This record gives sequence, C-alpha cells and structure tokens, in this order.
Amino acid sequence: MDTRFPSEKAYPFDSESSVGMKTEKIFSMQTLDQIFIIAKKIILGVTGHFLPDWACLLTSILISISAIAVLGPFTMMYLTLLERKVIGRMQNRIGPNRVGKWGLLQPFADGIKMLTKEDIVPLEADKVIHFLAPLFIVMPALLVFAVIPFGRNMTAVDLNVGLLFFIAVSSTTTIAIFMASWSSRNKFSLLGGMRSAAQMISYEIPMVLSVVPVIMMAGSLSTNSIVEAQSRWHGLKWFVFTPWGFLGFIIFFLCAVAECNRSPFDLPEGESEIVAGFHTEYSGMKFALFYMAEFMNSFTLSGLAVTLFLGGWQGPFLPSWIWFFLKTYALIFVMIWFRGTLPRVRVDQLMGLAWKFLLPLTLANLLVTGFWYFTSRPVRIAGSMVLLALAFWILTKLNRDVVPEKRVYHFAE
Amino acid sequence: MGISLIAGVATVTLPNIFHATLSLVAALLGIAGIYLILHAEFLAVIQVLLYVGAVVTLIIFAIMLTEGISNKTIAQRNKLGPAAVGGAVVFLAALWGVIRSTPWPIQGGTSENSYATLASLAGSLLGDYIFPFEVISVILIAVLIGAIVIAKKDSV
Amino acid sequence: MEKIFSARDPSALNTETLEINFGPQHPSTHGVFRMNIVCDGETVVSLKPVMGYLHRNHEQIAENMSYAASMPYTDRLDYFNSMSNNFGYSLAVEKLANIEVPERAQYIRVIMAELTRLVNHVSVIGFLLNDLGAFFTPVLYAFREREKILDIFEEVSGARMMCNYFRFGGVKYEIQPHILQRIKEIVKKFPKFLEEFEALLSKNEILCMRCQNVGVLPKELAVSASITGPMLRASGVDYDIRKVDKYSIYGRFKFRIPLGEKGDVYDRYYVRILEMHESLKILDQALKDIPATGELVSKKMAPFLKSPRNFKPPVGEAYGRVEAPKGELGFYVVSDGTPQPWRYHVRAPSFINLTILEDMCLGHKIADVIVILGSVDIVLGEVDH
Amino acid sequence: MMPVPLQHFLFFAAALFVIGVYGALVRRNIIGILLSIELIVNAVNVNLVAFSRSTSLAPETGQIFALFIIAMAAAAVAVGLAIVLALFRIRKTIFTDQIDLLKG
Amino acid sequence: MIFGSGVLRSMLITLKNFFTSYFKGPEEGGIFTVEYPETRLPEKERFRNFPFLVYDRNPENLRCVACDICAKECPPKCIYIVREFDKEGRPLKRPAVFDIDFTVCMNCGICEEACPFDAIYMDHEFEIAGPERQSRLLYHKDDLLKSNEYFHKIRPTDATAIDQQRREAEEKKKAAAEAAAKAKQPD
Repeated sequence: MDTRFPSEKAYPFDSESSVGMKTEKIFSMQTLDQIFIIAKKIILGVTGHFLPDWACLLTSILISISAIAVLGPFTMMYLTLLERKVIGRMQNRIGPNRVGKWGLLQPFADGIKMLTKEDIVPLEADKVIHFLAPLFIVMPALLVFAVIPFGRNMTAVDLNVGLLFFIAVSSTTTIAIFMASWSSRNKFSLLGGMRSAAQMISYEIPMVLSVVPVIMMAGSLSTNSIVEAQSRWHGLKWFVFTPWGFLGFIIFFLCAVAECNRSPFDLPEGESEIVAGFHTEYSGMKFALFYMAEFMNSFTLSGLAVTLFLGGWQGPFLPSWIWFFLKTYALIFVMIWFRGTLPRVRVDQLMGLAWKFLLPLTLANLLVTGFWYFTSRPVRIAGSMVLLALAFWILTKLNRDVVPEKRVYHFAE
Repeated sequence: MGISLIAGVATVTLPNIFHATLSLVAALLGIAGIYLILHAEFLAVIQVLLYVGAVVTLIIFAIMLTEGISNKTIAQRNKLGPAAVGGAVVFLAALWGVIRSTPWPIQGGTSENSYATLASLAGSLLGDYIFPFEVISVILIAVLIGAIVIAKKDSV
Repeated sequence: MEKIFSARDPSALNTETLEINFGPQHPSTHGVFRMNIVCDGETVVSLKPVMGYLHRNHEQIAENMSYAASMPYTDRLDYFNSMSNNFGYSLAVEKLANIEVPERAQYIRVIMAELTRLVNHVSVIGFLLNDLGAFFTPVLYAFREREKILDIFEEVSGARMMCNYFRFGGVKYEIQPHILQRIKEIVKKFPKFLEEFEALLSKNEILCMRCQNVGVLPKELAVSASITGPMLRASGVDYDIRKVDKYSIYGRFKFRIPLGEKGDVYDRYYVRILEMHESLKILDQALKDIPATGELVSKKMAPFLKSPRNFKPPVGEAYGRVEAPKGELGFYVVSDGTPQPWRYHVRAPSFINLTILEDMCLGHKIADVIVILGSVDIVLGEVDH
Repeated sequence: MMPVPLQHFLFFAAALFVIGVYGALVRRNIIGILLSIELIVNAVNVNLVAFSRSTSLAPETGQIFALFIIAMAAAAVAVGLAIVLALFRIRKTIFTDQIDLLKG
Repeated sequence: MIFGSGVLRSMLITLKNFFTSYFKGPEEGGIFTVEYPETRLPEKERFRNFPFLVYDRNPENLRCVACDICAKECPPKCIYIVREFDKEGRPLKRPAVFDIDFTVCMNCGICEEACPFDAIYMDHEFEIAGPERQSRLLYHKDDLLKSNEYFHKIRPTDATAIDQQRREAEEKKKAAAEAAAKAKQPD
C-alpha cells in the first residue's frame, strides 16, 4: 500500500507514459518546448539503472531543486544589472559598462565586493536575531519559487493549494523584517521596521482579494490549472482581457510592488528619510542576502502576476518557458520603470491608498466577477465595464484630499 | 514533531520575550509540518498564513509598544515555579496513561483513501456548516471593533 | 523602562517619543546640517536645527585682505551660483567707491546672473524630487541643461562653478561673439526642456499628494521672519529686489514676478518654474540689445586691475544687495580708507530662510521634514559662511 | 512516508498541551501567557486533525473544526493584546505580579 | 482628469527618454555623458587650473624677477619666494626659491592678473593627483617652470597678445634707449 505524498501523484515526470512519448518525437517546437523535461528524463533514465526506486524519486526532486537554486540567484544578479542599465538609459546615461563587455560581469563584481566587505554587528545588537534575520528573509523568497509554473509541465511542486501557499509564505517576510529592525537597536531601523510591517499587512489584503476573482473563474487554487483555464483561443482567453481581470491585474501589480518594497512604496528603506531602513546595520554578505531577497521577491511576484492574469506560459509559437520569461521580464521592466520615475509616497498616504482605495476597489471587483459569472455574453461585458467605472469614480470622489487640487498663479508687475 | 516540542519548551522558558515569540513561530511551523504529514494541506497553509503571518505580527506589535526600545530583561518567572512543574508532570503522566490504555477504533495507520480534498472541505464548510461560518464572521467583526475601542488613545 | 524625552505631560496618554538626530552626514540635508527631531511615532513634536559645521570664518578673512582678494571667496558662499555672489559684492563696493559700470559690462553681468538663476532653480527642483524619492531621474534631466550653461561659464570666466569673473567696475574677460551665439541657442532650446520637465512633474499625483498643503508658510510669518526669495513669493508677498531696487540695468527689462497663494512646498516648486520662464524673457531681451563693443572695466578702476592692493575706497559704508536665486543676498562693507575693509558682513538668504524651519515642520511626518528642507533650498556654504 | 500510528500524534499533542499550561502558570509577562495560550490551542488542533484522519466517516469535519478554532484563537489574541495595551498605558507595566490590585 | 493620468504622463516621458537615449545624439536628448578616460571633452582656452612660471627658450632666463607682488596679492597666501643673491651678496633679479602649495591654491587667477612681468599664468593640466599631500603637492621652482611654446599651445590667443605687447614694450624701450643714447652722445 503505497501512500504517496499527495503532490507526488501529480508529478508527470516519473509516470511511464511520458517517457514513452519522447522516443518517437521528431525535432519540433514541442521538443524545444519540453527541452528541460526531456533533459530531466535523460538524467533520470541514466541514474534509474543503478539507484533503487525511492532514490529515483529523490533525484527527480533534487534536479528541480537544483534548477531553482541556480535560477534564483542567477536571475537576482542579472536583475540588478538590468535595473541599473534601464534606469541609466532612462536618465540618458549609459549603465555600468566597465566590467565585462556591456557590464555583463558587473553582478559578479558586486557579488565579490559584497563577500569581501567586513561584516559589522552593532555592539549591543541582539546577536542571535541579527544573524537569523537575513536567513528568514531569503527563505520565503526561495520557497515561493516552487509554486510558479515556468513552462508547460515545469512546475516544481504542483500543490493543489499552490496560490494559497504563495500568499502564506510571502506573508512571513513581515516577521523577518521585524527581526532585522528590532535586533539592530537603532532608531532609524526601528522606524523602518514599523513602517514596513504596516505596509506589508495593509497591502496583503488587497493582494489576496484581487486574486480571488481569478480563483473563482479558474475554479481551483493550483497554479497549473489557472494557466490551463486561460489557454483557449491563443491568448484571447487571458484573464487580463476581461474588465475585472484588468482591474485585478492593476491592483495585484500595485500590491506586488508594495510587497517587495519597491519604487513608489519603498518606504521601509526610503533612502532620503531614514537612511536605509531596516537593513541599516547590515553589511557584507548579510546585506547581499537582503538585496537578493528583494529582487527574488520582485521576480516571483511578477511571475505570479503573469501566471494569474497574463496566461502563464501561453503563447502562439515560441516554446512555453520563453513566453513565461518574456512576460515576467516585461513586468519587471515596468517595476524598474516605476522606480525610475515616481517619487515616494508618504506613510499615511500609503495606508490611506491601501485601505480607503484599493480594498473597496477589490471588493467591487469581486462583485463584478460574480455578475460576470452568471450573466450571458453581451450583457456581462458592458455591465461589468459600467459597474467598474462607477466604482472607480465613486472612490476617487470619496478620497477628495488625495486628488491634486488645481492651483492658480497670478503675476505682479 | 521534535522541533515543535523543543520550540514549545523554548517559548515557555526563554527570558527575552522577543526570543520567546520567535520560538513560538518555530513551534507553529512545526505544527504546520505535522498537518502536512496528516495530508491536511489546506489547514497547514492556513495555519502558516494566519498564525505566522498575522497573529505573531500582532504580538510583535504589542511587544514593540510595551517594551520600548531599550528593554531590560527582568526575571520572567514568578514564585510558583516548582509547584507548576510538579503539577504539569503529574498531569502529563495521567494523560499518557489514558492514551496508552484506551483501545482506539482503528489501531492501524491512517486509512489512505479518506483524506479530505480541498473541494470537499469547501463544500462542507459552506454546505452543512454554513451556520457556524456566519456566526464566526459576526464574532470576528465584534472582536475587531472591540479591540479598536479598547486600544484607542483616550486623548485623541 | 526609562522615558527618554516626553514633550507633553507624562500623565497624558502618550506612546514612546523618539528623539532622532538627522545628523550632519544624513543623505539628504544638502550638506552638513543637523536637526534634532523629537517625534511621537511619525509626527514631529519639536525640531532644533544645528548649524555651523561648515563655518569658514569668511567675514573675518575678508577683513584682513584687500577688496579684490576676497572676490574669489564670495564664489564659495553659495557655490551653486557664484556669479550672483560676485554681482552682489561688486555692487556693494561700487556703491562704496561710487564707480559707474560701462554699458556692455552691465549687460554681461545681467546675462550671467540670469543664467545662474536658471542653473540654480533647475537643480533645486531636481534635488527636491530626489528628497521625494524619485531616484535621480529629474536631477539628471536638470543636470543635462546645467552642463550646457556651466560650459558657457567655463568658456567665459575660466571655471565652471568658482567663476571669480566680476571686477569692481565691470567684468574680467570679454565675451566673444561665438559664445554669445551659443548662449542664444541655449536660451532658445530651454523652454522646450522646461515644459517637458513640467509635464514630468507638475501634474504627477504622487508629487501633488506629497507636496500640497505640506510645510505651509503663512504670509505674516514670512514677512516678520524677513524671508526673501521664491519662498516669500510663494506665500503671495510681491517682493523682488530686481523690481524694488531696479539695480544695475534691470529697470530696462520687461518681466513679471510669479506669486503663489498658499505658500506650501508645491507653490515654492511651481513659483521656481515660472521664475525660470521670466529669466528666459530677460535673457532674450538682454541678448537682443547688448552693445556690440564697449570697454569692460570703467576707466576709474582700470589701474587697480593690475595692483588691487592699492585700491583705497573713501571712508564710509555701503550695503549692496542683489536678487540671488535663493533670496536677497546683501553685502555690507565699511571702509576706513585703508586697502582692507574695516567691516565686511554677508546677509545670507539661506541662513535667514532656515530660521522658520521648525514652524513649518511641526505636526508633519518625518518624511515631510526632508521635503520641506528641500523646498527651502539651502546651501550650507551660505548658511554657515 | 510509512504510516504514522495515531498514538504518536496524541502523545505529541498532550506534551504540547502540558507545556502550554506550564507556560501560562509560570510566566510573569502577560504577553508570555498569551503565547502559551496559543500553544494550548494548537495542541488541541493537532488532536482534532489527527482524529479526523483516522475516522473515515466524514474526514473533513475535523479540519473544519480546526479552522474555526484558529479563527477564534486569533480573535482571542486580538482582544487580549488590546487589553494589554490599555493596561500598559495606565499602569506602565505588564507584569502580572504587579497588577494584582483591583482598584480602578 | 482621471486619477492616474498625471502619473502615466510622467511615465511616458521617462519611456521616451529611454528610447531616445539609444537613437538620438547628445543634443536632442540622447546620451550626453562622455566616458572620461577614453573620450575627453574639448579643452576650453580660458580654463584655469594651478599656475606655472613661463620661461623664454631655456629654463634659466625665466621672466619672474622675484618682485613678490603675486605673493602679496594671493588671497590664500600660497606662494613663497626667496630672492637669489650672487656671490658678493648683491640681490639678483631672479628667485632662488619659488614654491606654490597646490593644496592651498584655489586657482583664482589673481596672481596672473597682478603680475607686471607676465611671468605667471594658469595651467590647463588637471590630472595631478598624488599619493600624499605634503611632499607631492608642494611644487618647487623647477616643477613650475614651463616654456613659452607650451604657453602658446594651451592658450593661443592670450599668448600671442602678450607676446605682441612684450615686443612693443621692447621696441619702445630700445627706441627710448637710442633716444637717450643719442641725447647723451651729441653734447
């Protein structure tokens, strides 16, 4: 009686059927699409001979873990370079180009610099927690990679509560930020810690609620089935093209930007106000971990946004995982674009925006999805559009003080 | 299993309240692991989300406001230490005795086919348990308002 | 749990008040300037500015040197616009020794002063956005324009920022026609850049949220605290020394003075943009009717160019003031007939504009304090002179 | 993943329960007590889920009860902390042995 | 206007700049930064950095006569001159020691103005960073000496104007000398 770990059963890799399918396939988009899975099967095939059955299962898990362990830091490094290059270009200057051909080796140079920097621990800091905090921040950032569907059947762990897992794990970063700010015993980091906790919590609720319409329409929490739900008609079926999907996407993306403390909402480490927020007292490798966690968060959150709203790895002819990376990097470009243009929002405005504006908007969005679900084709498009526009208009009227007021300037002779 | 036990003991004994909270977090994560072993994934994820995400943050907020920045760790144990330990041990022995003796209906392991899928869980939650679901939501709102009223500053 | 500092009576319900030092090496205080802020949670309860970290004893040094020798030191006062500092000092000494400045030199002086005003206002708005959090993009757009103007300064006076270009009775070097042509091109292209800059910023909701009704400076407080410059005009007081004194040849130019009504950070920001438009008008008119030839330094002062130390102004005192981009920059010079001034005092607008920082910041958040400080536009070289 | 007999979970839950009770009795800091109450509630939950797994009649009832209990525990902690806050403001201390006099 | 439009318009501008930086030249909004060590900005004639002493043809006959005017006029007082004496102790019209402390000098150009003998001018060379302050940046007479040709190379218009003036001064002096000689000689 072989009681398997539930997510094991959903593993397509080991089931014999897919191995048979590979042999007679001529070279086509399909194989290019499944390039990684075929590679994995070959490795499994090779190791399968001399390893017992349970070990084969172990190696398949190890392979996907190693793939993620390589992918995570690698994307992080090249995201830093991408960010500096893009912001540089926006400001009419060339990004880093001294190290390597177009600055391609710059991340390695940064990495080495981070490693060699001396690791200062403030005198009366709480040594244990000071050491633990960076680990606690990177842990969720890596855990979350497991649930994202990179390609056709390239999800590391296909949990049927995938989405909920994502949200639960990403909410634990609040505690890690608290540990960091509390243990370094300095006023600036304490302020940063308080701000970031408040921001994390108040932006988590709109994020979760903006995801609920997708679950309602896709019918399940597992990321793979959500992507399947958007697969018909080659992209027209993406959730983002429905009115509630588009609004949900915008709200989700705003909350994602707020979750990983970037651009208009980067209060916790607002450079100009409280020096560097909760990671003021960190240096060297620990600071690199914070940095890595932030970038991996932004990668995974935009990956999730792609999965939920932009039809994961759906795409006309390119292999699936190329589509996924294209869309994710497009979203990351938008995040960097935010960072290049927008000034920072103040703490109370940040909270006001979350509670008074985004939250009611997501609730309205939920209602409209229900309306969409039960009405027939022509009525629902028009109806939901009108309802959403109405909700948006009412909310802007309610938050009078946020909308900029007109100013008239007269001239004296 | 082991982790949660050790973390549980740590939660209770550690002098510095912040360390105690962190060990509580460890204990909760351990318990979530146990739920996974029991194939109750949904519950494990909810446990992580609710407890570790919200409740512990609430506790940390409380610590932040009450402890102030430079907190001195004062002795956390009061007088009735030894008596409590004795009582607890006796109580534990009694419990274990009961557990070991009573014949549980299914001595074997957990039967494989009967784990609850997410869909069935949701079905029953909104199906025959609809009433407690509504009551819980009312209670939560009442708690929400109550907590705010109590904690509100008098002056402002 | 000892109480660190509590502004209000302890029995009242108050959470932990934090006393934070926005220390000299804080990233956004425009130089070495410290603020002791006591805040309750996020809102500021009291703010004590601490200055003097950059005090270089400029006035005492000037009293031991000849008049011309302290001209290069005036560049170091407000190092963002050295030309208007020179302008102020040379005006004061010309009033003291009643030297009249030839026509062409007057025009060159006005052109240089207005170019520094453009440079100053553009970079101030850039730094204000930097304090607001926009990651260096506006600053670099502003610096792209600033570079062109600084190249002109280098071409004309020899140095980009420390120009030391004005002499009593005129200016040191001639402006060749090709440089004048380049200035005309810059002035023609500037408005296009300005409205792109304005489109990037003025209607931006986040900027409006952060700047409107923040750090409001009422009219009476501004006048009573002798605030001058864009801060005063943003509060609606019509006072611009170019119009009041009509010093040098400002009387001949037709230009207007923009005034705001509320006097908050947004008004100060927008008044500076409108002032840039006005400066461009002045530059157009000055460039159009600048006399082609004419001597650079008045004959009375020509011999002293070679030997500045035997320039002995008559006994007496004079106060020359100029509308520097930051406010009314005044030089008070007292001479006792010797080549060295008996008393030399600088009225620094940034220093005086800083005195009311606390009244503007009370009740605001910490993030606002930095923004208000950015809108006041101080340069520590001038504050501590 | 060989099957784990039911008794193991019960022992574990009982041990956790006892630790929670000990903590509640011994701690001087109210927040410490709140922590121990959390432990007790979790111990109860583990028991519930363990039982729901072993009885095959309606497997999800146990988990639903556990869900409700988690919700209630969260509510309890919220109210508890609110009281702690108010208490701290008036008495300036949250140590149980200093707050024993019932005067207003 | 709807709530988000201001933010969107400012975003479009940065996007425009992002793309123009690839295609347009430095004038209309392209990249205006210059990669310093490889490409350099054109040098401006009137640019003034630390001073240098001018000599005609060989370093011995430098123009400076150690009259000490520039030392007196220099605001931060960073010039130190000691006159040279020949064997019998009579002062010569040449400086034995001529030091300028580059850490003090603020290259204001007043010494160039005040010097009656066109001996000291401001240089264009600015890459003079050294390992330590005291010894490396205290320039002695021989480090300061530069030829007149160098002066012509860096500042053509000023150099020609000054040479022209010096030539006229010489002719006038020669003519005056001849006149004086003629006047003395006939009687």
